[in-house]
Amino acid sequence: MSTATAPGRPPAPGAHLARKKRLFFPFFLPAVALYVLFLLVPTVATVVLGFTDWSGAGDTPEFTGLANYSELIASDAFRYSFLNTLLYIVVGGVGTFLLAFLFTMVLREMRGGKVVRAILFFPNIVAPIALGMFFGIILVYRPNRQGLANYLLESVGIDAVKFLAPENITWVVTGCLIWASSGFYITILMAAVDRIPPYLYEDSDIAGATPWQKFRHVTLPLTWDVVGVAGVLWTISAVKIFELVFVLAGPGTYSPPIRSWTLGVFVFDRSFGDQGAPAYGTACAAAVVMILLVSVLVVALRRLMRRDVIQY
Amino acid sequence: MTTTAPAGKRTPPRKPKPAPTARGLSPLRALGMAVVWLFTALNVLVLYWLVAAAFKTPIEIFTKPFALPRTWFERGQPFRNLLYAWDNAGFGRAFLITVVLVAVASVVIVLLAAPAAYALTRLGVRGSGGLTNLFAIGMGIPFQTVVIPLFIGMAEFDLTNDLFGLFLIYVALSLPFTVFLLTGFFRSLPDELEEAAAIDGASPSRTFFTIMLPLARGGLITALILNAIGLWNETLLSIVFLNENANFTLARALFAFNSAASYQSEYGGLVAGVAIVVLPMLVLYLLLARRIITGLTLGAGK
Amino acid sequence: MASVTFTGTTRFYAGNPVPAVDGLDLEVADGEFLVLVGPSGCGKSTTLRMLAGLEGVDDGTIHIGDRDVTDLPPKERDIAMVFQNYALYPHMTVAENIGFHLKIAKVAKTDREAKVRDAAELLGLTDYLDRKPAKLSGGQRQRVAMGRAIVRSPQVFCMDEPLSNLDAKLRVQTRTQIASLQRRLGVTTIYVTHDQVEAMTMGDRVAVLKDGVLQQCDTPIGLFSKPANLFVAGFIGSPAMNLVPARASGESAAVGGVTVPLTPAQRAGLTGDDLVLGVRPEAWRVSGAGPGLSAVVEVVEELGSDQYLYCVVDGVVSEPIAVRTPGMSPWQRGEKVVLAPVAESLHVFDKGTGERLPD
Amino acid sequence: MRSTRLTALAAVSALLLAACGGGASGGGEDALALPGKDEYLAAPCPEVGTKPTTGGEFTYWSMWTKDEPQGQVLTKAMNCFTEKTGVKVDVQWLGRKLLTQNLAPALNTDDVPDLFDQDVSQVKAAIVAPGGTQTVEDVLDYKIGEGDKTVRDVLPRSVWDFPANKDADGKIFEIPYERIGNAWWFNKDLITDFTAPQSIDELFGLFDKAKENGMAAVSQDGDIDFYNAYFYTQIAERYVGAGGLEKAALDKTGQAWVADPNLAKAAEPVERLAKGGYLIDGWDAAKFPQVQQRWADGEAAYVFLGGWAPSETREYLAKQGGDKGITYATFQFPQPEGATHRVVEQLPLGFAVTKKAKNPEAAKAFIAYMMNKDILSGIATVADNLTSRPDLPTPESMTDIKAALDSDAEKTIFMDGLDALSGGKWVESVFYPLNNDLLKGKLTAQEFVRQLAAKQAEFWKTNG
Repeated sequence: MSTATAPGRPPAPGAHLARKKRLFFPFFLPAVALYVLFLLVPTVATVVLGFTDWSGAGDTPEFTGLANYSELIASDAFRYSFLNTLLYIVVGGVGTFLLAFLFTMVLREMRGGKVVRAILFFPNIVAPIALGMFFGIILVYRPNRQGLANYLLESVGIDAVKFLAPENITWVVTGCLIWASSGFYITILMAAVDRIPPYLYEDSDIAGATPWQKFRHVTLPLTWDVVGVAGVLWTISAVKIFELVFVLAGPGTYSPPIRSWTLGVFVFDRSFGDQGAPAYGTACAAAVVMILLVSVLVVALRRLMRRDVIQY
Repeated sequence: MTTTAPAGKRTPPRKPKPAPTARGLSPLRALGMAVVWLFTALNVLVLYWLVAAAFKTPIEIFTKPFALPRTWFERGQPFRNLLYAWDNAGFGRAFLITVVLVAVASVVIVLLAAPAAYALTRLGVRGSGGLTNLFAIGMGIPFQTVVIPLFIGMAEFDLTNDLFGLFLIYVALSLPFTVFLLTGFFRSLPDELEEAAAIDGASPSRTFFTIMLPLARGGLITALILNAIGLWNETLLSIVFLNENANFTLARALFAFNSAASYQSEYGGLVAGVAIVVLPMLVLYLLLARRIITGLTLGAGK
Repeated sequence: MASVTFTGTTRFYAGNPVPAVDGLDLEVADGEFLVLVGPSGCGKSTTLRMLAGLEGVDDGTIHIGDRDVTDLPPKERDIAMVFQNYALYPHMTVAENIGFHLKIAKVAKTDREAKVRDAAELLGLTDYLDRKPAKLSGGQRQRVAMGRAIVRSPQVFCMDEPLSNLDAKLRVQTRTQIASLQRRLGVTTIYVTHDQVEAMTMGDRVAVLKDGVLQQCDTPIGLFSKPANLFVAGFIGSPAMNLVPARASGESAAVGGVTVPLTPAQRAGLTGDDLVLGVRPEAWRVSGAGPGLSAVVEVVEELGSDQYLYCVVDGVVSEPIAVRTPGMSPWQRGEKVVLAPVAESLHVFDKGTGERLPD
Repeated sequence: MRSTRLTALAAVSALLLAACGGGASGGGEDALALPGKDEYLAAPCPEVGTKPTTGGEFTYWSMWTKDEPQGQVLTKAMNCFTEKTGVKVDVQWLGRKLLTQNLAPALNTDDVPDLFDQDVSQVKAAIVAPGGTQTVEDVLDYKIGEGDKTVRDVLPRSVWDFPANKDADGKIFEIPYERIGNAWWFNKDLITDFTAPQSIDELFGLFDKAKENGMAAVSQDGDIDFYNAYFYTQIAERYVGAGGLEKAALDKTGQAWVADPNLAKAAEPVERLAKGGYLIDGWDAAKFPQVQQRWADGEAAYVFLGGWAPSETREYLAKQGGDKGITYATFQFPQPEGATHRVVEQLPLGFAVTKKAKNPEAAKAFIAYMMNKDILSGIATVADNLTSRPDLPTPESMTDIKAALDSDAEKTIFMDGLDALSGGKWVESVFYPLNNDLLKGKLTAQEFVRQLAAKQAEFWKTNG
């Protein structure tokens, strides 16, 4: 096609690049158009709607300034939602990563490690709603007809636990979250660990490093960047936890008690959830809080995790 | 000095001795091993429970969680729970809808995301980095944030309670992750092939379709699979955007079935419903575990 | 300091019925520099890793001094290892890298710093102590790896091809540095390489391995002048020794019109009539005519100081015969020549067993 | 294969829809079914009184699922309606959350059903308040297919004419087809020497006796907030009368709760219930409906539930695969000491028509048809519940509740309609959390009302 150029010589790079650049818009526009239309514009709309009072159903939004936000601050439901979300992000995150770290120490040199990893990973491809229903059944407390969890506890002589009692539910959900998501983070971290040259571990063996020292001096510093990315991923996904809590903590038909709510449940409840007319304005305000929370956490995390880039 | 060992003198041990380093069990390692095995065993157990319970009566589910299912088999109705869920939760139709919706949406997502990712990484356009970050930010926006304006907006165009509307939303909301994932793949491709194609006189678009796309095949397939999994499990949007049973996706149907089945004490059916949603993913996973795992880690590691 | 003794040491790898190292018997004297050499897959690295404790030992024992270390973890063996890739920790500075083992061993900080400084000085790394490995040249990295080994003052150095990542010039330079450093420190050293030049130039003694079996262990001169078998004969020396099949008849052996006498001992050692004559390139006499193998010069390599001729001898050997002649000799490509071996430099091997026949 | 009862069970809806009246033979489930179910479903369709003049179709979003008894009755009604009028019904079985998950969002669109159903108080909060319905007062004058009888002729005024059933214009928005009352339930086979309690003390006497007999006294699905609320509201209503609780809840200062000492007094029996260990072990870690199932299994003596108790528990027992049944019996909360009001709670479930309905006429005609005795009786015979027509037969287990509902006592909506206040947010943030704590014994009666007062004042400040 580039007949103008002599054989054996590349076309002038400028010309080629310019032709390539002409592809940019046809290639980029469809995706970015959808992205802006369906994600950015609605996000802005949500921010705007957060300043209004609106119950939908033909009603028109009415500007109320910060009223929604002061309502949120005063609302117990919101307070629980916010604190629980924070709890799931922080405690669930710490638990998940501790577990993942513990696993990296062992899985690296374990036979059958790949199979184990695959098994641990599996819950991640199960719909959260199915997980929630499933946990709801296995965590049943019912003397003489216990769910699987209590059945196991009782069969080893431990008293059954009221997992689903409201005062326990946040911790149970945290546990379930850790169970369900640790496989994913184990996999990510293990992939990073696998990239660490084995001779570094051999050298630490010769130095006589304990597993903890190997983790502390080799694994952690060399996977730090991946840990950072994984932390961001965790934050992003933990902020929107919804189905698992909704189905696990409640009867499934109605919203669960507010004590177990997350921001995701709050937004859902206020917009499409429980009794009463929707409060789209309040829901949008809460959604804005979700964005703020995730932004603040991600920025903080990035700052906290900042280190020199490691070059091999 | 010379030693020539007679052949066959040595018989290999059943398994070679581990290095002395691996032998010492530190408390931490012991703990780690215990947790790993416990965790793994638990996962296997739970999976077994799920599959077994899908064939059990409620009494069996709760009183003999480990026993193999019996009652329904004895009564000649081994698939009773699955049939119940299939009929009463409309899983039959939902299954079909989900398969088609997920398949078409995943393909379209990749078809849109691949050129965009290519444009962002390999066309040398100034500002590409910033635009890539713009897409990356989209991954951090929770669905809950956009669902209300989206719903109102879609309603304007009569696209609520409509599978095409849901399809559009699925495609649009999956783009940030997919574009981001694919930029990683395209960035890792060598320049030489593209240059060689240019020297051979291929037009830039032709280079993209005949050289770069096939090269990025691994990434495209990964993106396809990951989107398929994500959309298969998607619940929130389908709750909001689908009202009629006739349109329900599997996860949506399961959500509706959950409350109905509890009112009706239909634990067998409930577990079977969960199984119907989970098992196809299990099969897919067994077939593609490696690809899924490497894909996810690639996506995350970038 | 201490000696190192392998006794019947054997290593298998999972799924492979052939041992990677088979009944190795080897003794390394205190302070000796021993080079393990052989083609890739011969088991030399495995041997070193068994000594370091990075591999299990399936059979036999390893002693360092009087201590049986066969089942000891690496840290209790008092060894240091230099890896092929140096195994420098990318996130640590040079000083941290060198001091890492001391830190793990809980050496007090001031003590540690002093030792690191000494080692850095010894290796000329003082100016680089705060750098990360990525900012160092290949030679500097190599020295950091050395520094990490010597700072521990171990009883034994294990070096696994430590020069293979350097360019040719630096390799020559560094190899003398390592050798002299070792002589200065006097630490027993086991050095693995696949490069026979390194082996010959550095080692007090060289052990040649093939397929997990020790072929010969001797001084460089011993290996060169009295290779124990055909493998060693072909492996040591460059260009390699020419191996010419011959047939014994009576008190001599004949090949292509050349007859060489056999000693009684050689005759006694023969298992059959077939033998192999080993002739180093410099042990040929080349002439235009006369008794010997008639050959055609196929390639002439002129090095200035030396000249190598590669000559085809039809019907006797399949490979061209390498011949070293003084530089600027008049031989031309395509020229017909006659090759005659120098009798006193001949190596005679039994063809059946491949073993060298006693002189 | 098809001869086993379980096949029948699996294919129950199919069988029933196909009207195979004689169908399955003597299995456990059928033994427990109310007599008359098969006959009802197999019966010929009655004539339609008011035929729609337009529309070949209308859309109905149902609060039931297809397989539930009510779903079966409604399916029969729709099939008959189609058979007699040719009007097709596009039905969506959406379940209890259809209002907020489906209907309320859909009201923003033009894609709305013509007809839907749910209890009056939820519909009012979620759909009527933002103006999503049209009045159905005209349906009162539709004929129902029994001669000249109209809807107004067969439904007593009290069933439809009450404040909670009025929209902004004061017109009614729902025609009830089912009435739900509530009561203490017990199994007559297990509690043989029963005498209805006349005081709170006697009620606890019953509980104590149950405990002595080795049963738990009261079963309670603690994860449903509004189930937990029944105890307090039932007792408090007797002190303050219908509408009294709503009035207290609407007090912006919250002081109403402490000003009237009766409101604290009403909490005392709940405190006693909590602290006396009368509630079944595990009630507070419940996953609905497992605790009511434990009552059905005979682990607890009593359960306080709405009129749906028999249909839900009977289905449970059938699905357990066992063949033991329950002889259902009920009694009302006894009048607490010093209480001056006689109050009965009711919850009408009915049909409403959306404002944007495209086929309102057909939908309304169907509502009227539903009131036909041969159709509506299914609510009693198949679904075990009270119909909105007093003249239809009553399931035996419901007779006491019906008597209470038909008595001249004050009537109020369940929980005095508290759950509709401020779109449900009041109960959610003020009442339910404190009431749950009361029922768990974490609060005394006094603390309960004091905290209610404080919390409520705070609530109305931001939700005014």
